Amino acid sequence: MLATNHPLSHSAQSPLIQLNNINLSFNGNPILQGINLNLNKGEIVTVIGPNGAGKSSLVSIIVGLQTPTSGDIQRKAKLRIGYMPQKLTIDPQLPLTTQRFLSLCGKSAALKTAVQRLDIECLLETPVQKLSGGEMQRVLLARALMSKPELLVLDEPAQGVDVAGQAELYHLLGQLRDELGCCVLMVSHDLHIVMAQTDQVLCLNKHVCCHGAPESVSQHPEYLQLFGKKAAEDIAIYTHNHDHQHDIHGDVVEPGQHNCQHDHSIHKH
Amino acid sequence: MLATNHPLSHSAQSPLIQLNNINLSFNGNPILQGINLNLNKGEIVTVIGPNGAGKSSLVSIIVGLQTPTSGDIQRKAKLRIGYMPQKLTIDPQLPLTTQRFLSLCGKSAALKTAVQRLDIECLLETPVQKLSGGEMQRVLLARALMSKPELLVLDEPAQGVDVAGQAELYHLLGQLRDELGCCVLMVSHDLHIVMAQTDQVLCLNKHVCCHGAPESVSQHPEYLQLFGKKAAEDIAIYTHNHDHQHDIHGDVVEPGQHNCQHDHSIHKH
Amino acid sequence: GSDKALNPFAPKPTVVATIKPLALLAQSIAGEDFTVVTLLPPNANPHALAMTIADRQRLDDASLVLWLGAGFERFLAKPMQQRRGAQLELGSLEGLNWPAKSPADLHLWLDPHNIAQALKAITVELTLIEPLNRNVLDQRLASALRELAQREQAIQRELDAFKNVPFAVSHDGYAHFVGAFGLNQLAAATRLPEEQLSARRMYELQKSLAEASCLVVEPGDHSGVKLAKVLGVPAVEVDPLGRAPEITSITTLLQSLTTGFKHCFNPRNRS
Amino acid sequence: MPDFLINALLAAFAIAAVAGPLGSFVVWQRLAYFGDTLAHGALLGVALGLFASINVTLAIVLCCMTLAGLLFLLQQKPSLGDDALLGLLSHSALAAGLVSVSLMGSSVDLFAYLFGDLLTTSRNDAYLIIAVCGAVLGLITVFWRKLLLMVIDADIAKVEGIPVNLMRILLLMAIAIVVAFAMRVVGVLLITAMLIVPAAASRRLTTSPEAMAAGAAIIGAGAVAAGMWASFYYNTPAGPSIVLAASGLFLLTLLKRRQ
Amino acid sequence: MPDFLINALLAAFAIAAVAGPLGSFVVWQRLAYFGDTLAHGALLGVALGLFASINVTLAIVLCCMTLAGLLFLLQQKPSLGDDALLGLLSHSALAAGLVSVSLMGSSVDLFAYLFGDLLTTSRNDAYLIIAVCGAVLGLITVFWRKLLLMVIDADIAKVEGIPVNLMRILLLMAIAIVVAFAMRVVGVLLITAMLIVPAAASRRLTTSPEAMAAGAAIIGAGAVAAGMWASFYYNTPAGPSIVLAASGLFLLTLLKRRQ
Ligand SMILES: Nc1ncnc2c1ncn2[C@@H]1O[C@H](COP(=O)(O)OP(=O)(O)OP(=O)(O)O)[C@@H](O)[C@H]1O
Ligand SMILES: Nc1ncnc2c1ncn2[C@@H]1O[C@H](COP(=O)(O)OP(=O)(O)OP(=O)(O)O)[C@@H](O)[C@H]1O
Ligand SMILES: [Mg+2]
Ligand SMILES: [Mg+2]
Ligand SMILES: [Zn+2]
Repeated sequence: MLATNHPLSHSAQSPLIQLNNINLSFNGNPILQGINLNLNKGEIVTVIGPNGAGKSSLVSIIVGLQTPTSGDIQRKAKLRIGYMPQKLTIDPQLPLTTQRFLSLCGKSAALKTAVQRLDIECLLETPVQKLSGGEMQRVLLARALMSKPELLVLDEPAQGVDVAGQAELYHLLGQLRDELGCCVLMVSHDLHIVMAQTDQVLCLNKHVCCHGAPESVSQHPEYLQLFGKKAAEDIAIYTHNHDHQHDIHGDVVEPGQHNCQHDHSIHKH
Repeated sequence: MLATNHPLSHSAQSPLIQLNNINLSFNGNPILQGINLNLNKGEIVTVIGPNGAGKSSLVSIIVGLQTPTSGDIQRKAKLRIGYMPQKLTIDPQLPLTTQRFLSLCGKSAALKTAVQRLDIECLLETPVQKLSGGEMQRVLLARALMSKPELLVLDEPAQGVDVAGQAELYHLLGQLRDELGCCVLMVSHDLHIVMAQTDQVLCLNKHVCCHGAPESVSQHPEYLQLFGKKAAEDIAIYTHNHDHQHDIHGDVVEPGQHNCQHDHSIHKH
Repeated sequence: GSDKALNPFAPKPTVVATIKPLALLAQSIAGEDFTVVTLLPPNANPHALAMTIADRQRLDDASLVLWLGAGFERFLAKPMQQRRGAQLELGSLEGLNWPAKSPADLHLWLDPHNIAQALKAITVELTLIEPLNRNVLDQRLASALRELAQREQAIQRELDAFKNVPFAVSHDGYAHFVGAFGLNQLAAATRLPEEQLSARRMYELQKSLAEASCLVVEPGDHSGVKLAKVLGVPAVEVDPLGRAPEITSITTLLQSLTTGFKHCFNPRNRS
Repeated sequence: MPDFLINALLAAFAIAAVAGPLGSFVVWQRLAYFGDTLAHGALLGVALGLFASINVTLAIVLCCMTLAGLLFLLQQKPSLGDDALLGLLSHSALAAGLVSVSLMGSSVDLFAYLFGDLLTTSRNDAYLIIAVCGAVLGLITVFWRKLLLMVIDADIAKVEGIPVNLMRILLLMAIAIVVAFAMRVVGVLLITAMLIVPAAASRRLTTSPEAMAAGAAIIGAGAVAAGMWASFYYNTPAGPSIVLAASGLFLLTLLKRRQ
Repeated sequence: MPDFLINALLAAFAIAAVAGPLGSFVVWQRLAYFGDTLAHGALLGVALGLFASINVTLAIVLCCMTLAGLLFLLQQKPSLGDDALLGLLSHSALAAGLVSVSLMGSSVDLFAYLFGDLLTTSRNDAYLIIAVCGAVLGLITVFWRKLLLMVIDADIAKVEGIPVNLMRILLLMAIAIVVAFAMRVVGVLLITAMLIVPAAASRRLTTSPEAMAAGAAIIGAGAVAAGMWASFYYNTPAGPSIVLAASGLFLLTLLKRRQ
């Protein structure tokens, strides 16, 4: 194992997926730099980070949609992945009810369970293209579940889901991990929930800022730089008290260059 | 004025937009029922409600994209509306940098201000289609600002925006209201911020459950039914303690029919 | 003016004929005194030709353009409208024979009478271009007409025996020949190669062609061959354009048509 | 019934049957232009076939499959829409065909190849069409689920282990083969129209992909019957009459208000 | 230079100039099929024009504008993609044209009307083309910003007070008119290809809509020059040579790796 000094690689069994020194760049712009990551059974791993940090790109690499510019990926043989992309647009010319959409990827028994779990019985007859933003997220999650994945990858699953739904969604992810013993990898901006429901947090900003259990991450200096001290303490955003230290966070872009990752310096106080 | 008994119609000046008894249905399914709403200068009005409640539909009606099935809308003459839709897909065949995209709708001075405000200088050369989810939201907001709108309408503006960005976004909306004296109407699922930053809250679930100042709304029985008692108290979602009262909230769909609005009964406890 | 400058190696005036039969007509009068050029490649479709710049230049350089009419060489309709130099549109000559059944058919070089008219008109035009050669041209005309008359009689004799043998054609390009020699054409499947058949027409064709000896098709007319197969009559290729290289005069072209039709009429001649 | 009518109906019904499902994919994947592109490619195929003196049908099939391959390759560069790519290929193929005909002083009227005629279908032609259509229909049925998942979202399908690229090329090749074979027998207009029009009509009536495909096949068959009847009754050309009948059926579906 | 060459170049450059911006919109709005549809519609126009004995050019223009209007109306029902709608219209128009010719027993070969030839352009034709192209170019320039906002997102544009439907119909009509007039003069192939191919090539080189439109016009003009030269040098037909030259330029842009 190359990444032996990696806090996420603590598990004894061989990991589902192992990323070694992954780099990705578009047209010479580095998007991801030197990422090492192991995903193990039964873990919930959350990727957090500012907009444009490369979270979706990392997810694409993990599920195999994007080829990294350099680096090495090892997947368990015949790994079953359930994937829920950040956004999905289905051609309106395809007549497709939610029921049929779901039934395409599994048996009717699995469908029934998933539908009940996510409480979407009443959407079954709706054309998928007509679902509202949050409804679509639920359906996509149901779909990802049906295939009984070993690795469930979700890119901002709670986006557009209503307050109550969010809580249940995260609750559900925890249940699933316990039942299926699968690994859940998700991207989220919702620090509250992340900290409460996650086993491992990966704080990303092109490179891996810090990773580990939520408690340890929330004490990490780079985390504090990215999200502000106060946020780390009470994770209450609206009382967020700005700490101007974070304007240059230890980013590994070309040194000397202004780092342009929206270090939330909008409100100049 | 028809809606005199309406708590939002308190302002002395004539409202920017006045909705009277708006109904909307698709193929006979009621989506919105009997909505009355006045929007006044200098107000921040937030629409909350579960997925599929018709929030986006209401916004479409207000900006004039959707014609209601019945009801009456009165707009101030020559009302300048800034609009930021829930999602936007731009044809990848259109070569368009963010700079050019913004410059299409205003003078370069306005552009400069908006760009600085939202801290998106470094995105100016990126093709708009390549922006990450949260970056796009910032750019769209900048765009909506540039036209110096009298009414700024945002459908889930914080969707996909990172933690720090969210706080600043709401902060910025408050500033704008003060500076431009415009009315801000937004849809949001983020009860924390909504309660902290909003003048008026409209809780929607096909019909208007309740409306008024955040404090009053958060005591309203229908609100409690929709979002749970605990949420109203500390607005902390992950500690949400389920109250099964909400399974039938006073919805005006055909009586006797099971109400299918995902009353977050996913985790059957 | 500039035409000569672009084409300094052509001391002789040129006659541009659109298709080979017209070139043969022109050649029999022009002899060595003119350069006769055929515009269309041997087998191009006159209905949908895309000209090259050289083609276009040849048109402009020509002392005389010989063509049939806008209904045949459609690509020439506009250039001929604008043309200031001499042109001879054979389709608009006076005193032509037109077949009763398809009065607009422009394959008019298949009728000896029309050939004679055309030869006379060509002689007039060429004389206008080279007045000094009047005598030579007149002599060539006279001998051409003589040869034509002889050939016409010979063909008449050859075809007499088959006057009543019924046959059909795939597309209506032989009407002038059929009319001139009194042949028994039952039907033409279509007026134009691109035209598609209706089920009714097909049904009628099948009934009326029951006793037809063959279906005459042009070389390369695959739809005609297929049609013959479906109708259950043999297809016989007859080439009204005289594409074969051994056809070097209008009389040999008429003779080859005769041979072709005899193949149709006489089952022993068919393989 | 006269033989020619039986042959024509056999061929037309076979085409309607396969054009239903195949055309549904054409509509979903926005490949409506593909038929025309293939027709133009056929022109080039004829020219090259004559040049290389190989069987013309073979040359057409090869050329159409090459076009399908080219489209697949160009689709990998996502900066252009499918319709623009197809337009590009279509016009380039047509221009190349015209130029090579002109350079070779070719001896065939290429346009004749494009205007096959349904009514001159021979029994052997009909059998050929039935065989090709049957084979393609079988292929589509076997891979239906995978094709559908690809249509819904290529990314998700890929993650779930579906060979998306293989499915895509399969679909393009299936269309290319059906069009190439059917074109010479029944004409370009009929085959390309049968791909689009019944599927478009069926879209408005159905709520599942399978129903849309089957509905398109049925509407296509209905159009064949109605068009043939009209061709007999009103003495109109058979192929265009069938196409008009299909368009008429589409217009009827516009009356349906819902959805 | 001979007169016919001057006329041809005048017409071709005018078409390249307007086809650049117009073609960019065609690519952005996924209307690549529209040119072919209009060509087929022209066939119907000729048939109806002969039937009603009105001027054929007028009949073609009217028919093309009707098709543009129909497309606009059908676009309002969003359940079908633009390409399928265009395919539907295209095939229906062609079939209707063929049937009406057959019913009228008309004596003209309609296809002839579709095969204009660049080299037969008269001076008056060239002036007509220049006038039409100039007018359309002017219109596009005047409404450029509004058209662009419509392309980016029709909803936002509508909210910001841009008459989206008007812009959409303006665009469709502009294309219809340019194609209808240019078609009879320079041929269908040339005008429809010039709309798509240079715009597609320009897309790969530029980073702003204006640059793409201007680049497309320049690439089109380059293709005209190169194609004419090739037509002279290799003795190939002029129209197809220009189209092939444009395709060649597109292939060159594929070499550019970035973006
Ligand atoms: N195909 C591409 N070409 C060029 N740049 C790209 C491409 N895809 C992504 N990027 C850039 O890479 C960066 C990371 O994008 P990514 O979508 O991974 O961010 P993210 O962390 O998911 O952000 P968000 O929280 O907003 O979803 C962004 O700056 C984006 O502009
Ligand atoms: N064009 C349409 N045809 C049929 N039903 C529709 C249409 N548009 C919306 N709906 C339905 O109307 C309901 C309300 O949709 P809307 O998008 O307004 O919800 P929302 O409150 O914005 O939800 P979310 O929070 O998920 O964005 C949904 O159930 C949706 O399925
Ligand atoms: Mg992302
Ligand atoms: Mg919404
Ligand atoms: Zn509950």
